Amino acid sequence: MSSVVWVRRKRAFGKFWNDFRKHRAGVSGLVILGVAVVLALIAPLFIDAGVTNVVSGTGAKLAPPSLDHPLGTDESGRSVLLMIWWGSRTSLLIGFLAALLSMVIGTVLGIAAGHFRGWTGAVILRVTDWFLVLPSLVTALVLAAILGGSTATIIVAIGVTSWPSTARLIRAQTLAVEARPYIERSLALGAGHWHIATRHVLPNVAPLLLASTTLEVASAIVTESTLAFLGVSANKTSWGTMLRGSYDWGAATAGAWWYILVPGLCIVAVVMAFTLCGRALETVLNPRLRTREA
Amino acid sequence: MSSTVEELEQAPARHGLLRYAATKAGGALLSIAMVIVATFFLFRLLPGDPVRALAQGRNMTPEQLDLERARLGLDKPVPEQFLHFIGQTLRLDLGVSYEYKRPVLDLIGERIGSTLLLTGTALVIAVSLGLWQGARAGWKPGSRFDKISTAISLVLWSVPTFWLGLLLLMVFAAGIGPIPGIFPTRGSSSVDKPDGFAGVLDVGQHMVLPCLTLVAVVYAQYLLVMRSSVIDEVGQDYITTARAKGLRDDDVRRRHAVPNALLPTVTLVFMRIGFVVGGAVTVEAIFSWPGLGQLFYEAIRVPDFTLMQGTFLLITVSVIVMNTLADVVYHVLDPRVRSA
Amino acid sequence: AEPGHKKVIKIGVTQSVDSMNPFLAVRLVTGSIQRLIYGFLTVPDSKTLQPSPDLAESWTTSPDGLTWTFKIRQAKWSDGQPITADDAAWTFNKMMTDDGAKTGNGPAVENFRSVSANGQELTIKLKTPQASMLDNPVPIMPKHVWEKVKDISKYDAEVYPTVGSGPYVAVEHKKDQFVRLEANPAYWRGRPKIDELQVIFYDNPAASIVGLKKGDIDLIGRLNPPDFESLKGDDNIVQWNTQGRRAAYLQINHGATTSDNKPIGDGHPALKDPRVRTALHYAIDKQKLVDEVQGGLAKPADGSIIPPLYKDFFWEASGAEKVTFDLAKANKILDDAGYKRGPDGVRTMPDGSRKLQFRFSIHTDTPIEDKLAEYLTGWFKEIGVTLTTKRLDSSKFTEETGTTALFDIAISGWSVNPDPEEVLATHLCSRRPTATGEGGGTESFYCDPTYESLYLQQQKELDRTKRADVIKKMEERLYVDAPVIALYYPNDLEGYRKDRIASITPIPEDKGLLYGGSGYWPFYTLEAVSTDTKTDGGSNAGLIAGIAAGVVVLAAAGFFLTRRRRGAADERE
Amino acid sequence: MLTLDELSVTYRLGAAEVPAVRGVSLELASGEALGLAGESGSGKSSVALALLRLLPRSAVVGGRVLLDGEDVLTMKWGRLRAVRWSSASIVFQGAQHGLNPVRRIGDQIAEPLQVHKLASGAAADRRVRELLEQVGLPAWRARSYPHELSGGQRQRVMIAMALACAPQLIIADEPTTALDLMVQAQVLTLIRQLIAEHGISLLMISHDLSVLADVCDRLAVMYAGRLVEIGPSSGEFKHPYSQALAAAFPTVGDPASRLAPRGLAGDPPDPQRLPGGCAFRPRCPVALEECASTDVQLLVSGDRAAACVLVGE
Amino acid sequence: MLEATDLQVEFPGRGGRRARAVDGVNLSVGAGEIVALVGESGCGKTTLARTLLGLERPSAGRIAYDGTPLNYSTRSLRAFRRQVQLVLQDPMGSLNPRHTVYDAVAEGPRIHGLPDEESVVAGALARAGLRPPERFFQRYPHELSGGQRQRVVIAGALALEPKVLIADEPVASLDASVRGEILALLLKLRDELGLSALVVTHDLGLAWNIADRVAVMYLGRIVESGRTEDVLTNPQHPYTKALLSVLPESPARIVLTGEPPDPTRIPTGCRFHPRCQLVAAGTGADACTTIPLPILPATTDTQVACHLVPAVDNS
Ligand SMILES: Nc1ncnc2c1ncn2[C@@H]1O[C@H](COP(=O)(O)OP(=O)(O)OP(=O)(O)O)[C@@H](O)[C@H]1O
Ligand SMILES: Nc1ncnc2c1ncn2[C@@H]1O[C@H](COP(=O)(O)OP(=O)(O)OP(=O)(O)O)[C@@H](O)[C@H]1O
Ligand SMILES: [Mg+2]
Ligand SMILES: [Mg+2]
Repeated sequence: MSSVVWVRRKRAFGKFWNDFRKHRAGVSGLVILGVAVVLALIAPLFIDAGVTNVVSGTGAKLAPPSLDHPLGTDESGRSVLLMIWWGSRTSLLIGFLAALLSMVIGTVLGIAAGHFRGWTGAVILRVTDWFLVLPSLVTALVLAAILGGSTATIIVAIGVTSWPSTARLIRAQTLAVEARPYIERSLALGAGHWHIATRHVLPNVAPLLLASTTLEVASAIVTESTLAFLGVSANKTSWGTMLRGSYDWGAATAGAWWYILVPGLCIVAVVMAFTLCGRALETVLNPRLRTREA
Repeated sequence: MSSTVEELEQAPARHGLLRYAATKAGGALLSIAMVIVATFFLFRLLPGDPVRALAQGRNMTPEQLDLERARLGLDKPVPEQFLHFIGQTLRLDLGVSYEYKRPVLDLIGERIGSTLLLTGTALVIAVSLGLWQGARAGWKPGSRFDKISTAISLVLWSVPTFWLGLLLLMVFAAGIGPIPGIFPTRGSSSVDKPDGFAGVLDVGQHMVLPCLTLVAVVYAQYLLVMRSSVIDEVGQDYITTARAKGLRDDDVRRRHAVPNALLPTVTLVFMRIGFVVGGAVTVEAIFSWPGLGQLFYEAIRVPDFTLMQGTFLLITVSVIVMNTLADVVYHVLDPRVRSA
Repeated sequence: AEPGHKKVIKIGVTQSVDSMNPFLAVRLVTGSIQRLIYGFLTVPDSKTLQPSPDLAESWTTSPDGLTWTFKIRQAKWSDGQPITADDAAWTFNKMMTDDGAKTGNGPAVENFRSVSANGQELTIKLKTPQASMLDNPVPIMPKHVWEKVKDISKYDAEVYPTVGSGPYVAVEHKKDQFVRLEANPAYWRGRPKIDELQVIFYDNPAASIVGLKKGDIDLIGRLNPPDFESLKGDDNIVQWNTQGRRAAYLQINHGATTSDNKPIGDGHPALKDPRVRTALHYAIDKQKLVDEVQGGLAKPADGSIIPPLYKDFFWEASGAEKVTFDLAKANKILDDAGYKRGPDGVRTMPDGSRKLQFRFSIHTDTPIEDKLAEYLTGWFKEIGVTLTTKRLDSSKFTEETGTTALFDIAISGWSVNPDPEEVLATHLCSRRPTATGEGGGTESFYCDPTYESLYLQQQKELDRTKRADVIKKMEERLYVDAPVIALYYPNDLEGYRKDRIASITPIPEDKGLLYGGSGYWPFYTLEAVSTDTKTDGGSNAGLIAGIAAGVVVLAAAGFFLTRRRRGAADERE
Repeated sequence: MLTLDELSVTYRLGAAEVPAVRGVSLELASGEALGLAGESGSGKSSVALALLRLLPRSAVVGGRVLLDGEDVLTMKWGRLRAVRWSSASIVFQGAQHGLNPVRRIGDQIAEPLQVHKLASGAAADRRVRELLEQVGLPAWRARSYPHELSGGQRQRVMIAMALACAPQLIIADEPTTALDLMVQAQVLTLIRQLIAEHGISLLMISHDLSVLADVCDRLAVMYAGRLVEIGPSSGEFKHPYSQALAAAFPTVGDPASRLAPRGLAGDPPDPQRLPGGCAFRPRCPVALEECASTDVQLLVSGDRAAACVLVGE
Repeated sequence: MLEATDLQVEFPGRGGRRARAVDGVNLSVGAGEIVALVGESGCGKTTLARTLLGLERPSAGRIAYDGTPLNYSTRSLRAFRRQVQLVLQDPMGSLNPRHTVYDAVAEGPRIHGLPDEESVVAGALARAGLRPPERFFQRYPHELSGGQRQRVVIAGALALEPKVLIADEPVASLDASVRGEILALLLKLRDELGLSALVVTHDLGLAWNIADRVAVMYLGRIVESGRTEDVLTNPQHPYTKALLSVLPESPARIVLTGEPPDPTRIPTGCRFHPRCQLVAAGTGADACTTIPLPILPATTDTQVACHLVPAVDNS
């Protein structure tokens, strides 16, 4: 029977993929994303952190793109291309981990707030709402400034300030799911809190969660770059710190457009890829949107 | 039924709004209280000795440092400092800036105007443009207008504010190639700002780029939100009814779809104000706009303990207040919840 | 000058004014502006940088060096009131008696016993002799205006025009935006040649460069190398590159102690050994640092903490003492001292207890320091020393490297005034933190009897040449003992528009500084190109163009949309 | 007055096509009430929406819809807008959704008057009051919002709205579904009374044959996008599907149905996967072999016509 | 089997008023008996059904199963729910769209830790008329027709081998042609397994189709109950009369005016009097507006709560 299950899963995935494939933008986002992630993962096979070492810069300072340095060099003669490549690891790592953190907090609190109707839910909701209205960038800025800007603290700062919208979404979904008659049926069958939360609510919010996490990664990457730009991040090379570098080293006034444009465009491309993917996932996976489209 | 019955039925509704507003206000007060408490402890976590940081490498004797510490009330035990802080905050006294040696409230007061001008203008433009375009896009999803709008907003949404600001500065203030740098490089007005209308123009000219930056990023969100909100309405039966009545397509959209779609957006519009404020920090830094964001950023860089605390408090509290207002406004606007 | 043909010069700065009250202000930019508004007792000579008369026409010292008498110049405040010794006495006494007034320049009156005035004669009695008396940084304030202020510590001094005795009067200050100064017609040296000086604040350094290139501003100082480089090739701009006031050095935790000689902090024991410090010194290629980190815009430091700008006081190593980049020698020193390399190539303490693994504390958000760290790491690796970089935000940095001594090696530096006493004092025993771990202001936790006695000697020595000799000995001591290792002296980098500024005199006149210099000379002697008019025409043209473009775009969009609408109306719903 | 000629509606769902209505022809005389029955998904609403070209863009409509001799499907948009509501108006199924939740019902009733320039200002107000009273609601209700009304009241408002422009034809798409028994009776009474008074033609759609039989003169039954039977509301059904549908609603007190619920075996057809031949064949209790191949058209037998081979015999 | 005594359920309503959705109900379902609970929308049918299952706590009164009163501890509730099961109106909604048919039916056995899950599931599906059961195991709800879904829901309930089935509008959302099949299934289960059932409906035809007894509810109270034939062919209570009269076939309609009443404001006296056609026609008695009626006992005999109906001889 398990093989049947497997075939079923495969078919379900096939159907999902068929739906997803129809979103051309989503697919192109996925492709960009896939390329970015794969490149980031295989980077250590080709280069190491050495490319971000100022001493090892081989080119001239702020040299325009050439055969040796296809995307030009930075203020220390390091190849912008290689730094972008290596820096993608930090940017993506921060994006993913911050989104993961925010998703975990958001999911747990969101489900709890939706599931427990009494004061537990009310208190969680209050706290969520409170966090929700905190201007998140400003709060992240303060947190990063206070905790010091290591990669871990940046992740925490972003994660801790961005979960409320996830929690809100999950709570709304939880409420929607719990209003469905099958919850009533499950209760009538004798189900408890844990059963309802894990068997019914979680699987039903999971797809949306996936979509919203994808969007969350996008905004985490942007936030990281903003924090880096505002100088609270003492990070290893990331796209944000590269932009900060280009700013500090006067790339703009020196006409080193490659140094400003490339990291920025990378951010835009990857963030957009995540966004497109997330939106496509949302339309494919969100039953409400799906029926609208039908 | 007679009209007395109607009054009977409406009385509790009005009562309901008041009660709702009161509940919301209570909630907001609670939130503000939480912010105040959280702020205090958050800033006590700051590494380093604020007084030493203040000295900024200038040489100070231990006596001087003690003096300074006493002046800032940092020599007292934490609970006492806490009580003092609460009392002070409740008296709307945000303390004295370490760096500027002036009451934080004064410093904020001097800069809040320019921030309001910038963010207010940006918000008005972003909201009106975003909502208008979102409504049109959502009305005919898949149309060319929709595709272009969505594409633009997705790109803008993905662009880091500061980067966009820098690019705009480099292109339109510095000038590149054939593009003349017609916009100023800094500030909210010229040093020799003329009086009268010319002065208004001067400020306007200074505002173009920072405003554009803020608008670009924020409006995309409004557009997307409004778009999906309108798409939600398009399938509704009352829209079909309106069309069946013989209304023109535009009228159906304007009179039926948009007013309904606007309701859920109200809350989101306000919710995003926090985002505008966040964006203002970077935009003000890039365009040297003399506002709160810049003050806050400076406070973080110094770091100026009280100033950071005060601006953070103010920003947060104002966002909370705005959100509460939004809730109440929503309540007034939507007849369904109004009398519920 | 006729209205509309005012000669205006605009200076760009990247720091905003913290307070217009000189008793409170601490920022550099504010100090520069005060220099233009208020008179001081003395001013560095524009050629030699030696103290020369400013508000004090002349002065005498008692033989024990404890009583100074200044003769205050017969001049007028900008509001027409006469300047008397009473103004100066009031200023100093205020600072001595009112804690609130100490914020800005408190330490300058620390050594004062009493200050009194008699007509134009000002008498200052000191607690101990002080050779640097003539470099007093306190602006003299008009008593008749300021004595009305109730609480100095809360006074923002935003009253215009200011009453001062310098070449300019502040007439307007917009917070975080600009300060507008007008020529002071009553200035005792005579009215400056331009009518108005604007100090314009940029939060974004890149924008200030753009501003200079565009002509929004006419002069900008304190540039960093890349921005300076980017001015190259602009025919209208003069790149001003001269010796600077600053020395950049490493601070080495050579066994930090408190002022009661108790060890403090967690410095690496190997650094207590002067041979290790010297070896490190040999392992630094200063020229390479200058080229790579400073873009060639600095001078490698073959001396100590006083830069060559101050010719009188600068000391340069020579002969056997002179340390030049030599990794072999560094290795040899360490080998000889018994620090053997382990299997991983890293040396250990002679007793084998610890590896030579040092932390290098730098600030967050400073690419120059990052880069420096990478180079040092590279070279130190060659001599079997591991260096790991530790980035700290500024308050934490100040605490760890100045009070708690939780560091091994840290980046450091100091901008030196014409009188070097302040920087010399940062290496005194007394500057170490107290037993309770407070206060101080040490830059090295240094406490060396030789250095101490030399310091006392130069303090009393009123003869400039003799004093300079003593000071050079102190520098030599620092060089050899190496509690700090000077790396280089960054150049002063500035830029100005020659189509706007006809002439400007640096200080010192020979290869000196403009904005970054001491005293008001550059901005007093400044001359504007005479074809000056208000630049409004240009910017208005831009505005009009912009508005026109906007209108065209809107009209086009509107036309397009209405057409579409009309078209769509009868087509399909 | 209304003639449907081979009306077809096909929804495009990406690559797939959903033939929701497959060639429906019928006529509705002036002043007549016609009931259209059929179970969910049989295409009833699609027919109703096609009459005024209100279908979503994904729908392809074929055939002709003649309203007073004019083909609605080929009309200019301007003309169509003029026809909408003034010649034919619609009462939708879900009254809670057919009204704009944020506008006062008075405004909504007056809206068609203004759009068709029939009345404005005070005149429109007067007309709104009049209409509300006609459907048995107090005039002050004009100032209420939809949510302040009960389901039955909202349905009355929808009816008042439909009457606003005094159309010759009212299409009522399941006007009583989701309403309570008693409220349903109230609304039906109102509809009956109004068409009798105003001589309006009525096309009423429902899945409940008994309700239709009660109000309408003639009944049409749809199955899988086709008309399978049309005839006077009184009398026996000929088509086995119509018969089964009728049997599904037992008469209380009829001993035959006591403790003997009756229904059809099998599932309603999926319009995307219709069997060949007679679409009803898989569920038909009396199917013949030939049903698998012949796609039976309406066969007239007396005053009724049914699409079943058995009818011809 | 299942018996409710003086049951009362309250909800916090608007403006602090409490809505008494169920306001004193005595009802029993005997072994192998099908009882229909009819009444118009909002009269409290669903609330009563939910309360009988222990999904809602009554504010007064009690529920007993086989004579033992219902205990609201988690354990005993769970045990109780093996005996009494629920079938809801909307089969699509009652099935988690992400669970296969197998998962849906196995959910109960899993919660209760029943052994031999697969055969239980197969058996339940077969009994609910989905044969062969294996063919349906891996299907998702959206791949089933409405009738099949409702059968799956019933199978899910049957998997726990309950004694009582509470069905809340079991066919209301099904196509007309399919409802007969489901009702037939309920009858068959009663006959084969001796299952008792409480069927909640507003459809009198349905009651006539399958119920042994009918209870007519109005505003939280049962106003008339008794054998189906008695109640539906010879209604006593004016409300029941009106309900039956608006059925399309009936000759003379009594259309009640006004809206379904509001459980937050229960009228004094007979709760039906504001809409009662007899009172409106002036044939009511003073008692109708002033004297509250007693709660009908849980007997199986025909009984009516009306001041104007002479008490039926209960002997
Ligand atoms: N917008 C649409 N897009 C695609 N298919 C549709 C659309 N609207 C209806 N359909 C399909 O067309 C068929 C007929 O639908 P229609 O709404 O006309 O049925 P109906 O008889 O009114 O049903 P009900 O009784 O449920 O209202 C159904 O199979 C339905 O799924
Ligand atoms: N959870 C709840 N909170 C508050 N009020 C409720 C709740 N559930 C039901 N009610 C109220 O109790 C009354 C009875 O509701 P119930 O759902 O039992 O009626 P019903 O007879 O099942 O109606 P329907 O036929 O419409 O399903 C209604 O007035 C309803 O508004
Ligand atoms: Mg329909
Ligand atoms: Mg119910």
